[in-house]
Amino acid sequence: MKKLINAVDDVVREQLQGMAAAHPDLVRVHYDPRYIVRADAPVQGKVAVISGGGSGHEPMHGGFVGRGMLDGACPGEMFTSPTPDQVYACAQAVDGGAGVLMIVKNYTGDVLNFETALELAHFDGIPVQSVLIDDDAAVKDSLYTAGRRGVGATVLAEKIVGAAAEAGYDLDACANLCRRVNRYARSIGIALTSCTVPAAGRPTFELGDGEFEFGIGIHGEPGRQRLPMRAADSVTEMMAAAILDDGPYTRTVREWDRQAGEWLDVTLTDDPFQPGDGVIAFVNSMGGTPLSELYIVYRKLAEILAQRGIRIQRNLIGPYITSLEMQGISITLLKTDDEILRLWDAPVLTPGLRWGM
Amino acid sequence: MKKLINAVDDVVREQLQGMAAAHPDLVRVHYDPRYIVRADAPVQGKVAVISGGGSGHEPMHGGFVGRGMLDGACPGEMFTSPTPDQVYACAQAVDGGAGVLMIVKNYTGDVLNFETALELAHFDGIPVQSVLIDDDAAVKDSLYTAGRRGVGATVLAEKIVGAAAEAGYDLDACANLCRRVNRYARSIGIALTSCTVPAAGRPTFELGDGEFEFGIGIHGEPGRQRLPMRAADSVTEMMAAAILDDGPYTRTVREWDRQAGEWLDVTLTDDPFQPGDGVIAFVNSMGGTPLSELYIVYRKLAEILAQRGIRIQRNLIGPYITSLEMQGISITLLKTDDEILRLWDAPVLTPGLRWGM
Amino acid sequence: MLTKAQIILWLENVAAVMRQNRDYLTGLDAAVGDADHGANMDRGFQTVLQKLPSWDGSDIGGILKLAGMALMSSVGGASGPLYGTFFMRAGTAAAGKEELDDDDLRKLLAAGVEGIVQRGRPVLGDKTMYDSLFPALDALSAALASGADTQTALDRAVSAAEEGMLATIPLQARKGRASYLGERSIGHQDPGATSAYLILKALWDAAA
Amino acid sequence: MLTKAQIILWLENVAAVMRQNRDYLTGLDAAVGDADHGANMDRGFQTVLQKLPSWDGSDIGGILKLAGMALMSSVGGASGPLYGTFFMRAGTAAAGKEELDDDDLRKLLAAGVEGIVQRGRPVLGDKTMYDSLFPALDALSAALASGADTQTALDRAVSAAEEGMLATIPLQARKGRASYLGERSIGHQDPGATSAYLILKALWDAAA
Ligand SMILES: Nc1ncnc2c1ncn2[C@@H]1O[C@H](COP(=O)(O)OP(=O)(O)O)[C@@H](O)[C@H]1O
Ligand SMILES: Nc1ncnc2c1ncn2[C@@H]1O[C@H](COP(=O)(O)OP(=O)(O)O)[C@@H](O)[C@H]1O
Ligand SMILES: [Mg+2]
Ligand SMILES: [Mg+2]
Ligand SMILES: [Mg+2]
Ligand SMILES: [Mg+2]
Repeated sequence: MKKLINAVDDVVREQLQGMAAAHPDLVRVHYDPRYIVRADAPVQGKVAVISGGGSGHEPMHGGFVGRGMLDGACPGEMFTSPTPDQVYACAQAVDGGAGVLMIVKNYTGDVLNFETALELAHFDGIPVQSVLIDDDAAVKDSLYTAGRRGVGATVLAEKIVGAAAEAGYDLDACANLCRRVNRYARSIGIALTSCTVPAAGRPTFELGDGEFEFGIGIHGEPGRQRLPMRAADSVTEMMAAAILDDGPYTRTVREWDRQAGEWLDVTLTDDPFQPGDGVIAFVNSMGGTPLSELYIVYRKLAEILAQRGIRIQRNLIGPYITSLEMQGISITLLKTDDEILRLWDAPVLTPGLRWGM
Repeated sequence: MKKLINAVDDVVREQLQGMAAAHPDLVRVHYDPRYIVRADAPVQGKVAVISGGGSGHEPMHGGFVGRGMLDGACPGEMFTSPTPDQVYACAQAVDGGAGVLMIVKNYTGDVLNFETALELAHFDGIPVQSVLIDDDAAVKDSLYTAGRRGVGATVLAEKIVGAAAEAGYDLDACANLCRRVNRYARSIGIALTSCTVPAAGRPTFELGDGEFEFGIGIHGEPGRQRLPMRAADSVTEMMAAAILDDGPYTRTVREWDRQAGEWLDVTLTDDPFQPGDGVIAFVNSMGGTPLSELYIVYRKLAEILAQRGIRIQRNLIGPYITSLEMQGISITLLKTDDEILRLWDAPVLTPGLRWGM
Repeated sequence: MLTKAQIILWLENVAAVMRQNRDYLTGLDAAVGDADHGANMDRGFQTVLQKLPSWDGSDIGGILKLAGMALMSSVGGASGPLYGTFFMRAGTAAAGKEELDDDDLRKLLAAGVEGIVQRGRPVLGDKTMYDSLFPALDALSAALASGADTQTALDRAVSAAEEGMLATIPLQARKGRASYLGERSIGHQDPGATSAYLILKALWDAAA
Repeated sequence: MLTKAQIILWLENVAAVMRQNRDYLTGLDAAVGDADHGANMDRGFQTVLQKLPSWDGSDIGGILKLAGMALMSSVGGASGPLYGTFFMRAGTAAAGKEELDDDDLRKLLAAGVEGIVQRGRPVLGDKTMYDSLFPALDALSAALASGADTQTALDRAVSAAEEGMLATIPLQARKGRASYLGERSIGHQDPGATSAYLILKALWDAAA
């Protein structure tokens, strides 16, 4: 393993110290328990949006803390979801009286830890909601799996819902918008190489020179299938098909009933993409894939979407939700509407995403 | 070699097509010869700033075309400087009457091709100037080498001089400012892995698991020294020392005499950094190093600079001048003054760098 | 019969065992997950180990509850809340006890396993820690019902856990991260089922 | 004496040789540079090869000049302007010629090499293409002066170029990209000195 790190156990803390040193105008870092909040948190009267998850996906989530996006982020250990006390303390630190929305990626670890934190915050009198992001079309069913993983849509949801909170939406409106963004989004990821978790010291899996992994998540784990390597255009076609040919997706998730103070099982169905849809197209590097290759893929993706009668209205291209130094990419498509587009275009000022200010 | 590409010969063209598809509001791409210009080029009455060099350094340079930065960029083949006809055609396309400034990285290939292009443009009646960027402190002397390479300072110079041109500076003022930025900047780079040039098909060099290259350029070439791998803090100390303990640097460069229409040999000396200096600190990924490691390095760099009495006034952290998928980083320090800071903070809107709009 | 000292020894044993098996568990997790289960468990039980001396004044219930809270706030991942809940619920079931008779022990383990079921909703055969824990609890209850002593009952439980753990190998995962691999999860032993077996084995050691 | 057909054959030969040696030259450049010299030369001379038929109406000077311009606008890197200048200057020196006598040949090569010196300012021993070209030109001039025929003179030139090329191995580079390696450039043959040797050898072949 060759990395620019010091002791393996210090990796997460030291990168937070670097962030704190680099962006004191944007964020404040709390170390025990670990969380990152906007420099001006809590913002009185504004819904606070927080998220979190394992480290190793930088700039997500800490890099998205700032004006117009997240109020707080809770970084766990490398690829390990944060603990309830982190999330609970973060919620307390950002609540400005209008409540806290937790954006949670659908992994068993994230779900369980955030659920516990939400209960703690709720019984503390903080109005809380949580929304699960589960956009990974690589996972076919939810009956025989833990359900679709939360991947690229998380970045888009944090931007859009963050803008809504900044614009004064109340807690339920933010939660409903976030659910809609999740319902409108699907993703697929591939890997050309594994990554090395510092504590493990060697690559999580080995891939031959002539192979790639199709349908990976964001934790350096192997994907659904190992396939012979092919040209970029062909990989892009497979990925686009996995998203566009994906049928309705139905699953049961636990949603928090704020009035009753309990979890309810809710069954949701997402509809497939349709010709005529407008989308935000997000081509993401898993860390080690250079920008030039993302553009090669984007070029083909734009061609395919045009053929399918789907209009790209906005795009985001770069390393935003990564798996350390893994070579690979993910594609996320998010169906838009006027409200989503307006909130996407709204100013954002964070270490990892910035426009309009 | 495993890359998300199609035919090796199509890599550069296809990435340009992707850029054109992704950012039609910001840039226009011309394919034969290859260059990228601002969507609204030529901007009448404004000095046009152009640059260029081999491909493989994305987002540099094409990603820095847009408002407040470059008017044009000329991408060569992978790691190969562009040809004179590209640069000449680009200069013609962006000239809005106030002349064209060429920002040239000091590599024999870039220098020779840009020199020829400049002559062509000059004898065509376009007011032209060129400034060499040579900030790489890894190169010790200029007598026994081709002189210091142009590396990280290029990004900073393009931003700052681009802002000056946008603010109405004339050609000579832009050129003088660019020379000052270059004089104020020093860089150093290291690599943990090589990269693979698509046409070559295998890594340019092999590095053992326990080694790293110190003093690399940006073309995937081996560095000045191969050293046993060490902790991030120690690597950062070595890099900071290479910049801060570097003495005055003297070299002779060819500068264009616009009146006489000929090249003059000019001898320049850069002064070392001093306690009390304010700087822009730029921690750059060579492509494959994740953001988290950049923050670990930034953390230590901030500590070292504080000890040395040097104030970080701004920073830039991320992959901005890369070598394909190489794992490694570079550090650039640029001494500031009020004018440089003001121009740094000015709005910029390009595919690769954006703030204030 | 188990004393408070033995319960403390149990937790100390688990910490030692997780340290020893850190790379082993992480290796199992690399095959079907994200290569952190060993690091997670080690971090959690080192935290428990560090805090243990300060819980000296507490009874068995209190100690187990504090251990659960320590795991909850240091492990993270899926296993953190699950094992955290296990020990917290076990602690609640043993509230006020300075020593445990056989029925206390059974209730304590049953409450812990029930907590995992409520949080994670595992079903037998999902290829999770539950595949070790459920047969272990079942074997222990059966042994005690048939008049076996503590040590024998625990012995049966550990054997059942080991069998359950090995039985996860041919299974296709339906819960947790491994479920994303689909058929590719077949042929690998579940990391959580392995750590659960190690935890029970550490209890057997402490009881000896 | 060289005919226009032989000059055309020369350029065709170079194109074939660069294609054959593409990986070899790139390999040399990987060791001390940026692994593109083979790709650069191949791209350049394939462009020349493609355009050659359309230059049929030109004299030798015109053909060489057009070849230089084609290299200039297709090779890039350091070698592009240098070889581009070489052929453009050679063309200027041969302006109007439909065939070349020995002195024309010497002048043409001298003008080409002089162009490289003006652009790149190489000095003998800098470890560049000049280390092949200078001794080759010197040997050719000496041979012709001592009354040798074209083929013999070219033979001497090619031998001198080869020696010059091999002599770059122990040198520390002082020009171009290899100079950044400092002492680490020692022990490697210069890619440009190698392509220069190949170009001269292709001329010898065409003249045979
Ligand atoms: N829903 C669940 N119910 C019970 N156990 C589960 C569940 N999901 C995962 N597990 C257990 O957790 C283990 C993984 O733990 P760990 O690697 O620490 O967390 P993560 O999967 O978040 O990285 C699995 O091997 C499995 O035994
Ligand atoms: N200043 C110079 N004068 C003469 N030849 C040079 C000079 N600089 C470089 N060269 C030659 O150019 C060769 C490298 O060419 P190439 O690899 O195509 O370009 P680049 O170095 O830009 O990648 C070197 O091997 C050397 O022979
Ligand atoms: Mg994990
Ligand atoms: Mg080159
Ligand atoms: Mg795991
Ligand atoms: Mg080269």
